[in-house]
Amino acid sequence: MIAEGFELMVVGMGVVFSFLVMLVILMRVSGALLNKLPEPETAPARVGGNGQTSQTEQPQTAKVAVAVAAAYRKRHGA
Amino acid sequence: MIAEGFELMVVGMGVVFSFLVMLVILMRVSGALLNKLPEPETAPARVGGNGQTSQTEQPQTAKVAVAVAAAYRKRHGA
Amino acid sequence: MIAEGFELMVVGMGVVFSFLVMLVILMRVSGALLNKLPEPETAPARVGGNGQTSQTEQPQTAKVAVAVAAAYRKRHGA
Amino acid sequence: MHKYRYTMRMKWLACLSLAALAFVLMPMDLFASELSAETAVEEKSKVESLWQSTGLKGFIERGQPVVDADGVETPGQHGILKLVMILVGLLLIYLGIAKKFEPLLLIPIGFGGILANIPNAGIAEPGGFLYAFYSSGIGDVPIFPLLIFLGVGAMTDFGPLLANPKTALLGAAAQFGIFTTLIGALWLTDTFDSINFSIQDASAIGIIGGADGPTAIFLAGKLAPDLLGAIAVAAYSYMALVPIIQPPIMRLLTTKAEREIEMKQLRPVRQIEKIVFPLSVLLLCALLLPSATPLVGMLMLGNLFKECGVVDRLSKTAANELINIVTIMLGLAVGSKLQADKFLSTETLGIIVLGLIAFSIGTASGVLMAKLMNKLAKTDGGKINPLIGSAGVSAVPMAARVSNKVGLEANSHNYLLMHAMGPNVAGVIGSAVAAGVLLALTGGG
Amino acid sequence: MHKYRYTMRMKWLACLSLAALAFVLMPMDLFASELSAETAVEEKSKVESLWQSTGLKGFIERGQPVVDADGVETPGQHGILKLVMILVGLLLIYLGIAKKFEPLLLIPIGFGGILANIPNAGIAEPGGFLYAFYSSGIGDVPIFPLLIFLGVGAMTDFGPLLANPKTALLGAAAQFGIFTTLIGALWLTDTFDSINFSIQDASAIGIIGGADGPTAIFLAGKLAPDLLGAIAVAAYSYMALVPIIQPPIMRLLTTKAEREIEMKQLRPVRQIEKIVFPLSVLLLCALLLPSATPLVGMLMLGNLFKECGVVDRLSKTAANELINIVTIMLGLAVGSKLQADKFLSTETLGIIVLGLIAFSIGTASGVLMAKLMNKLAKTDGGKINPLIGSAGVSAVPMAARVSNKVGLEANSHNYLLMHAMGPNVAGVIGSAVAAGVLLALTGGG
Amino acid sequence: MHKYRYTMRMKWLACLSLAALAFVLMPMDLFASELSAETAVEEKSKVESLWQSTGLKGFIERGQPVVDADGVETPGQHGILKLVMILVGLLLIYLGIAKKFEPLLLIPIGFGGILANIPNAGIAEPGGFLYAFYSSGIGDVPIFPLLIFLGVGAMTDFGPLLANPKTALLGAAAQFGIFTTLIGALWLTDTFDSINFSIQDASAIGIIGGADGPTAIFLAGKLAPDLLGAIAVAAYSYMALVPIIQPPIMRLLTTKAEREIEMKQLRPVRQIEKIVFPLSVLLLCALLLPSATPLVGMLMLGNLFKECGVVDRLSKTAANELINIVTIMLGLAVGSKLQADKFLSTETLGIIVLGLIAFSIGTASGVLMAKLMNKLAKTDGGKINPLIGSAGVSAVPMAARVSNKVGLEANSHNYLLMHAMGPNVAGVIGSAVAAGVLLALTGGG
Ligand code: NA
Ligand code: NA
Ligand code: NA
Repeated sequence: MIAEGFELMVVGMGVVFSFLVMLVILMRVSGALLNKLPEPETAPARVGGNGQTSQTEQPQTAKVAVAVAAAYRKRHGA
Repeated sequence: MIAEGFELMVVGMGVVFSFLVMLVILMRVSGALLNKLPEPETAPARVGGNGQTSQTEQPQTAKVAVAVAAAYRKRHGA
Repeated sequence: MIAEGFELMVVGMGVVFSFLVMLVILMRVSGALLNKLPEPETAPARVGGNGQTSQTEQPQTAKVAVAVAAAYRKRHGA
Repeated sequence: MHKYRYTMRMKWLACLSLAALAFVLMPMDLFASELSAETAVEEKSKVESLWQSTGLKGFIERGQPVVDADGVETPGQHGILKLVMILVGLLLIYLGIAKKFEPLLLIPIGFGGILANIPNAGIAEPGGFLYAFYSSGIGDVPIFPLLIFLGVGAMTDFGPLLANPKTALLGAAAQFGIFTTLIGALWLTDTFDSINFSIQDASAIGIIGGADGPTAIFLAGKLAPDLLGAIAVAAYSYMALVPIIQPPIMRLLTTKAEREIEMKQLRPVRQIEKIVFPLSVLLLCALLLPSATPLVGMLMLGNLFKECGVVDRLSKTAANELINIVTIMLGLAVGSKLQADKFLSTETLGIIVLGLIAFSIGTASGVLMAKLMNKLAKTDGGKINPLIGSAGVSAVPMAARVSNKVGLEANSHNYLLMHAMGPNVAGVIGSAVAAGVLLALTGGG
Repeated sequence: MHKYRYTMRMKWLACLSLAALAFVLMPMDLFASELSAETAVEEKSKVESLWQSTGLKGFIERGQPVVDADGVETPGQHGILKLVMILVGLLLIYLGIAKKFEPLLLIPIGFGGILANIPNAGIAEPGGFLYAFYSSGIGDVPIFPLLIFLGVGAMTDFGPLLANPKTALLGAAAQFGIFTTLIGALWLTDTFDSINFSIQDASAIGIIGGADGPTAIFLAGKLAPDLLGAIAVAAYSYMALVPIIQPPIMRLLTTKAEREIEMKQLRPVRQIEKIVFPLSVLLLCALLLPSATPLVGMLMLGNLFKECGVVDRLSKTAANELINIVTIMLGLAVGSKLQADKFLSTETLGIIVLGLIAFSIGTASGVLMAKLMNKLAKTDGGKINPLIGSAGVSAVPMAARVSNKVGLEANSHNYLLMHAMGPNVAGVIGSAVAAGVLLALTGGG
Repeated sequence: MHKYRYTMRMKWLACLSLAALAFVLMPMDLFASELSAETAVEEKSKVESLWQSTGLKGFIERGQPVVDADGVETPGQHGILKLVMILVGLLLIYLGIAKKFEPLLLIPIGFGGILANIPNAGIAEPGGFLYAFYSSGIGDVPIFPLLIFLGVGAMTDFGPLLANPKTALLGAAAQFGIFTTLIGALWLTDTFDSINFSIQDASAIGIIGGADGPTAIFLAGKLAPDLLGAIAVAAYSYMALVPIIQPPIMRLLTTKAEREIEMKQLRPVRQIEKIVFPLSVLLLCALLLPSATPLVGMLMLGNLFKECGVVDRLSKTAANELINIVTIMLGLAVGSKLQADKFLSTETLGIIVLGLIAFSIGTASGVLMAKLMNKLAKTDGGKINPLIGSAGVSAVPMAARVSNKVGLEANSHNYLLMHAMGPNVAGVIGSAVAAGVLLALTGGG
């Protein structure tokens, strides 16, 4: 059974190394390609992390706020 | 089978309309009745939404605070 | 069946009382023993409750902060 | 003028409504004939089959007759009873919202009760989602009450009990209500032909006197699932009624002098005591009463999370999001047991009466035990105010607040709240232990 | 220079990669012979069996041929189709991230679709975890869509509908898209040999026109589980496309004068009305259409939590943590139905075309209903802007925002958002009712 | 004086305790005779049956003898072993609280271990709630470890790895500990009669060397459920002991000059790279090793949630409430596998020894790989500090902190933390891949 263990070791470490070597290549290639893209303008200050509000929501929240403000103006004016 | 589809459409739209028409009536009737109730005094500023603390808790929290305050006074006085 | 009910009452209340009497003894004994221990220095202000950050995290967070600070210094210096 | 316009609109809407109904009823003639001609077998038209499935029809007709093994046919239950149960559900929701009776539980239970009694929906039958909630969270394994207990443990401070351990005895005495009620349930069975409680049923009913919702649901789910709805509703209702039930009993059994007794300030309790406590309770329970260890264990695990200071993220989640999620599902699952055929029986009346007796006797026992302890006490300094005895029934923290309130009436400088928290939390342990005894002695058969 | 170093490194890595592969392939000779000598039976070597299990092999070969009851052998599906479905999954994720198309749903659905199509992994087969998510949350009992509805209810304000009840009729009219699409699906079945929709399938496809994700998943899970993936993807995609689909239809069917109609300020709505509303809707649904009560009931329970003001901790948990957790699991479970053999068929094309028609007809019906109501209105003051009719399809709150936006184009002081929220939330109830009708009439058989 | 009063009270309490016990024992005579007279069959009295069910009795007696298929009777396990396991549980809780050893896991595991070993409670047997947690979350489908991985993904920043991709090779090398330990386990089986590990057991033991809790639980749940308790305890314990195990090995294998190597500042990584990364890893895994896709997939889904920026509410829930809830349940479920009959065996000793070896070899391999890479590097600028090699074992973020700490000892201006995070997160992927290989090669049979 120890023979089988050695076989598992050889195949296993081979796969682990193959996988991570290919991952290294993938990271290098995609990094090189992606860094050729122009800098996005919409999210300049984004550093990563979860701290900010969803970007989807903001413009529409703004619109809602404008609509609500208008509604209030109208009611208090009338 | 298309005949059955038409039948489903007629019955289905009928039920959907009946349901929502009855809902309109229900809203009007209950709105008329409920707006005859006197304004509640306990929650005058309530606008809707989830932002406030549970009203159940407040008076009792106050009592607890009084009790804790008294306990502290006692200990530090003694 | 009412006889069985009385038996249940006698045994049940007996067990409940035994349990809580033993618990009283346990609390007194362990309280006496534990209060002989020296006061811990690391958590002097601990009163109970959930409000504070995990103590595990703090020193290591500090280390991380130092490392990050150093990294920034290095980048902006270079 | 406004009134006129309003009436016009109502008329318009009524017309529209009639038109819509006509729109529905129309195809009955158009298609029913056509289809029957086409298929030559008696096929119900869409409208006919839709009418068969409405709740309206379910409310005004009897259900299918039930034929038992001997071929005896019992007529089906009348649909109007389901409507009665829906009104009961609305009442529970009303009590929760308007009267603030345990709203976190009574609103989901009441809503679940409504859903469970909607005819032809089968929400509480196998395949329905309330049935799935019940069977996976209470029926098969009582995971919901145990997770609630985990959260309760993470919210409970056993400090007042640790500072004054002997008040635990009050939490023991107050469980007397459980066992007297058990006997009461058996007596009702012997006395009335229409009431038939087994020893398991009686045990589950008695636990209402423990004044602890999750414990009652845990035990009823194991011993008397058919009565679970009534037992849970009674337990939470009387817990909400503690400020009304307890004060008269407390005043009756104590003198003004006793109510005025001031108790000495509780000593501070160290963190290490609070950490050792949950583990001690668990081990004691493991030694004496393994059948109570699921309940006591989860309560103590939650408390250990809270007190140990190194797993605050688990403690906060157990006391907030997890308990909230489980409360919603538990309430709905309990509501699924408010089905008319189970709930509307003489037995439910018996449960409601017995539950009130259980709470009253528990309250009285706690107060009397406090008086007995005062009798036996050597010195005056160690005397306890018997008003904190009533807090031994559990119903945390309502019962402790009642002790405080009645105490303030007698002596406006006498804050008993913290002193009453000791027996109050001991009562939770006490009723879990009582549940364990009942399970060990009647659950095996 | 930098470039040179980079090339050097790439070469070095390539060498390493080859070495690693050699390291893997080496034992094929070393051990395979040894083992076969040892065991004398044909045992596959480790490397051989690993190769058999790779996705690469799965993508380039046909699956096992299927033999049916008559002994007729159908060749297995080609693995490349799984790769196509993985690309579809990536497309959904791309649309979610880059185009913000319902990202909360399309990202988990797309990711689940990728996982479900990985060869030899069996993640969406019995025993796999996506299968477990699907069967426990959608397939056996539709708990996930119901819990989503609970959260939606806890986030929805029915105030605009209560302030202007008649806009509910717009939410009814917009469901017309559901039923025309149903007929369309049946017509496709009659017309094309490669498309075979049963009446249940057609109903589930029609519900895409309801523009409500949980309702579509609920109904498809019950009536047409095999089509659930395509239906859910179509529903969420078109909901995201509402700002593109609706405006041309709205402009086509209305005159500039109609688009400029200003609506009068909504009256304030009292809390008691908001509390009574969810209970009224539930009772109405129980009376008329029990099959819709699971959906309508959970929506209304969430709303009752929100409005009653005494269970804020349940309301917040339902609208945040619980809905988030369930969204992740629901998305993955729906993704598990994007398996190549189910999804890549002419029927999916049909579903996508029909879904677009459903949205368009729903939009048009809503607008036309508004125009009809204006025709029937006695006074000018009660006139409604027909642009809010399109919001009746549901797709909350996107459709209401579209009404607002198109309205602002015509009259830059005309904020229709709050007025459009009335038909919008009525549309949610309307499509749940439509789902109930379809379930009642086609689900039993 | 105080002491005197204290002693008096203790006596009073002891009296009360005796009285209470008498109260319990009394009915043994009273009722036992009465009942046996009544029923004429040998019925155990309540007290007798309660005594039979106590934990005390369970701890001092042997369990039921086991009779196997051949009629050979093995004597039951002595109850005292359960008590030993309860002490083990307490030890784990002590290590969690006092020594801060992975308290989030070790406290629930230890508590679950106590619950699982309470005699006559059956909490970890079919019907018990720990059994339900285990079977529904780990045993049938490994949902708990996968959801933990989702949360881990939502908390992990792969930026340092993307900034310096070649450090991924360190995360590959450190998995060498897994496979040497596997061989070690097989060697123990060949050498000692009392140790019998199948090839599946050996694989599950080896994965301890992956230094990743969810991966170890995932694999052990599939390949060796009986050893799961010991494997999980070993994995989390050694992960907590990383600051003690690793530094001596790191110092032994490196020169002071090597430890002083300063690494150049990591380049900033753009968001688009961070979004593409999880999808790339998933696709690579789908191509090469489908059996690893559940683990790798959920890790990458969590990471995609975190990085894509449009589903923050899912990302936060996955990284907070969801992972907390699952951690509690996972810990208890793992604890249910600490039953005395499974845990107290020579095999557990073997697992503990092998786990330590696994960690040590993994650490050494990582450091040596870093040295090898330095040998092969063309320029000095690209040299890496071999201390970050040890971080390749995973144990995020403890191992990276250890690298940083040992580095600071050699060069007090050399902050390696961010550099070590690269191999550290690569190690998580590496051990998931290793688990996939082991599952693919030994799981099928
Ligand atoms: Na109690
Ligand atoms: Na709709
Ligand atoms: Na690892």
